[in-house]
Amino acid sequence: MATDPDHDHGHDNHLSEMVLRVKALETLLVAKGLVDPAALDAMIDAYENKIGPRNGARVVVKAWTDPAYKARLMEDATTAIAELGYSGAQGEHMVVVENTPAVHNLVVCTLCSCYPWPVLGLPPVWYKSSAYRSRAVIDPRGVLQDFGLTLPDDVAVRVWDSTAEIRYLVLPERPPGTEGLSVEALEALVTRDTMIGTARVAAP
Amino acid sequence: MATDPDHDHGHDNHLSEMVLRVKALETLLVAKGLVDPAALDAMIDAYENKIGPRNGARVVVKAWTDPAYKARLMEDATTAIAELGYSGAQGEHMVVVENTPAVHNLVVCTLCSCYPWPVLGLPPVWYKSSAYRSRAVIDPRGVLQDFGLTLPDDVAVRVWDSTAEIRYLVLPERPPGTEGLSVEALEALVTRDTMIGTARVAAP
Amino acid sequence: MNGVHDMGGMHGFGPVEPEANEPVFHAPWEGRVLAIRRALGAWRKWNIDAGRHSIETLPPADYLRMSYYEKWLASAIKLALGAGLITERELETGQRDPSAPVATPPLTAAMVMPAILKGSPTHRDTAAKPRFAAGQAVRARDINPTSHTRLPRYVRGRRGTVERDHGAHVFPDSNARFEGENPQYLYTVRFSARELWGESANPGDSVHLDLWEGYLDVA
Amino acid sequence: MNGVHDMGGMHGFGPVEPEANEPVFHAPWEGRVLAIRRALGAWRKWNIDAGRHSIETLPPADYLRMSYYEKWLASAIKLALGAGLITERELETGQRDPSAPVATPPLTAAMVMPAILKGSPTHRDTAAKPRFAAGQAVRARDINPTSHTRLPRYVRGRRGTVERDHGAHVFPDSNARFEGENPQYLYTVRFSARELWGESANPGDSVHLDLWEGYLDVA
Repeated sequence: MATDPDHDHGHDNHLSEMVLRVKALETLLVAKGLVDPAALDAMIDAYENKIGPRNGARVVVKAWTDPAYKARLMEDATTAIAELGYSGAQGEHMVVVENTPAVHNLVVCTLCSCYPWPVLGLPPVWYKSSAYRSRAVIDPRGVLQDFGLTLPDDVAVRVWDSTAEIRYLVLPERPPGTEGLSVEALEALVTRDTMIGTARVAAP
Repeated sequence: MATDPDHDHGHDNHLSEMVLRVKALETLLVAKGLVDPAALDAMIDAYENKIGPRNGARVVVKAWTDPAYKARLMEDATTAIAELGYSGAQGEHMVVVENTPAVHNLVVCTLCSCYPWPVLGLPPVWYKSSAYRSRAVIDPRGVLQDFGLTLPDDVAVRVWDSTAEIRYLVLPERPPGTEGLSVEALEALVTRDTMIGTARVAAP
Repeated sequence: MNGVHDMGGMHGFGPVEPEANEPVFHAPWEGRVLAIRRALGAWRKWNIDAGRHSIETLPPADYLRMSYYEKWLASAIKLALGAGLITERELETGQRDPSAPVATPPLTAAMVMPAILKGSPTHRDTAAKPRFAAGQAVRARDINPTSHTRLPRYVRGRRGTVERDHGAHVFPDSNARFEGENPQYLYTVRFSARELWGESANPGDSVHLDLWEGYLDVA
Repeated sequence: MNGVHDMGGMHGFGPVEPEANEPVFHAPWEGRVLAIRRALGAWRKWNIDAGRHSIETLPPADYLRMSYYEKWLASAIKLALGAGLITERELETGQRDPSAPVATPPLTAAMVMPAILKGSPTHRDTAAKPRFAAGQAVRARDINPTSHTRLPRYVRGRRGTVERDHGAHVFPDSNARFEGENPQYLYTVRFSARELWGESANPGDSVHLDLWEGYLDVA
């Protein structure tokens, strides 16, 4: 009874209402010639099908497997990532931060939900949640435990709060026992969360 | 459309729901012998009819008209206020702060809504509002302007944030031209807001 | 805890809106909630600090949305459930569990005014000597407890001056957790508005808080 | 502004709850909202900083209650109304004001991927010299602007070390108010967790923020 008792049984109504409100707005904007519905379709297609964490995984695996690329990536991530065809909106200025046995990096945006879209796509709900945004800077180790990751005290945690237009990608550690794997097999190991810093890459 | 569109037309339903929820809880608590409904009536009667800002006004006017009382009040407000019969819950430890031509005092509780109940009764909605609690400490002069009171820069504003169990009563300035007034007429000038610090006592 | 209740210094809540001729209660249920919560308090199953903490730990969006007495209702229910005065099942059904004994209310109508006039003073005698004295420069500590505290975020790390020693008072941080009253000296500390808010504040203005000794360091 | 959006360091929001196999959108309307807000942005009536500020200035209880895309919808409407792209009357009726001309959308389907890949870089060339250099100790300023800022409260007044100079970037505080890009040097500044949160923080941990020159003083 502490929370609004209407919340649960009102949820479906609320969702149908959002559908109606968005539809009404889109209809108005199209009637006024302000937006092109085909452009909306193309935008949705881009983020549903073209831009997502597989892009970031390619960057990571190339850095793991190509020392010259890794050097370029650490020196100027924006340019090195663009070599692979990823660039633009919400990734105009990229920085890659590297995990090592002594350092673990974690990316957050406390003020809104800034996130490196060209390499990771749109952020997951938890990344945009008040819980993550509030706690990542004051209790990063507690947040990592919510993901099942307990770090020893002597591993330094570096939290990157994306307060400007610099976007951060974590370069996770390559796990042992992956020497013989193909690029494709390596890329499959690199999940979205390993590039935000809420997970480590698991050995295959 | 920025706020919940259900809010307005749901308001009456929401109120009737609160009536039902409170009634249901009271019924349960009475059935369990946890509360005595007559005690609830007496509590409500106390704060509706016995304890309110007329108490504080008596303190203020006595301080204006009786220098010895004022001295006791400024030295030990809890005891001096108890002389008039006001004491107890949410006023166990009282401090009086005096407005002068050079100093204006303003009382707030940023963490909840602490307020000197024995002398002022229950706090008004605005005192408990997020707007007041948030702004009184960072922008007291702006808050005073919301009440129509503009203070010159050379009047120092002292804000009292009631973070412990000390409760604050503002002793407002006695306005000029009130020398011949009766105690009753003086008390009528002393509004609740003048004892919180969001108003000055107006001349009659 | 650094909760949404700790709102000193926040922007965005709009103007303060005084209401002309405001009634004590805007609806009878508000008075019932006030009275119920205080009458339940007479069972002494919790203290004022635990009561405040029960409100602070409401979901933040609810905290901001609910009215004062809605929060009191939610808190009364949380506290009564937590203390075992009522059960979830009783709350759902509205019916007393027939296997539970019927109690006798500790607060009767005749006791209400005496109880109000007596209150619950928090001053405690102590043999300890105060660490600070009026006029002394202090700095509010940089602590971020996850449980109840009465040290607002906006003064942490800030330098102020002790104005007054109130003697020892019940320490809310431990009392809220039912870990004892742990009385500590309580001081009124003056912070200049510029120390708190920077150069744009009026140089003569100040904010005064009552802070326990454990919240303070020598500046 | 010291808004509820500035939530770094707050408690009370519960655990982080990852979702297995999370879809890009949880319902088709979310994708429409994303696309609508960005397609309206192609009119260049506002900039990213004004867009963020339109979300920050939602009523705080709504901000905490609404989902991300609900906030985006509310913000798209606020921005479109504020820029005069649509009127309150049109929004209420859902009908185009017949006296208004029908426009031509600036963003077509063919332009979407090129626009995404191009983005909107905020780096600007400047003849100015940077005030700070890597390795230098700085202190975040004690400012409390009531309008948009990207200096979170939790670092204000705190001492850090410049790690990296990113050159000059558009300054959000002025850009959000449509008062010009006013490019300033942007630096990554490292703050030790203990400097921010006190002695209970892990001594090796740190928080790194990208802060404009105007947010910083020499320590």
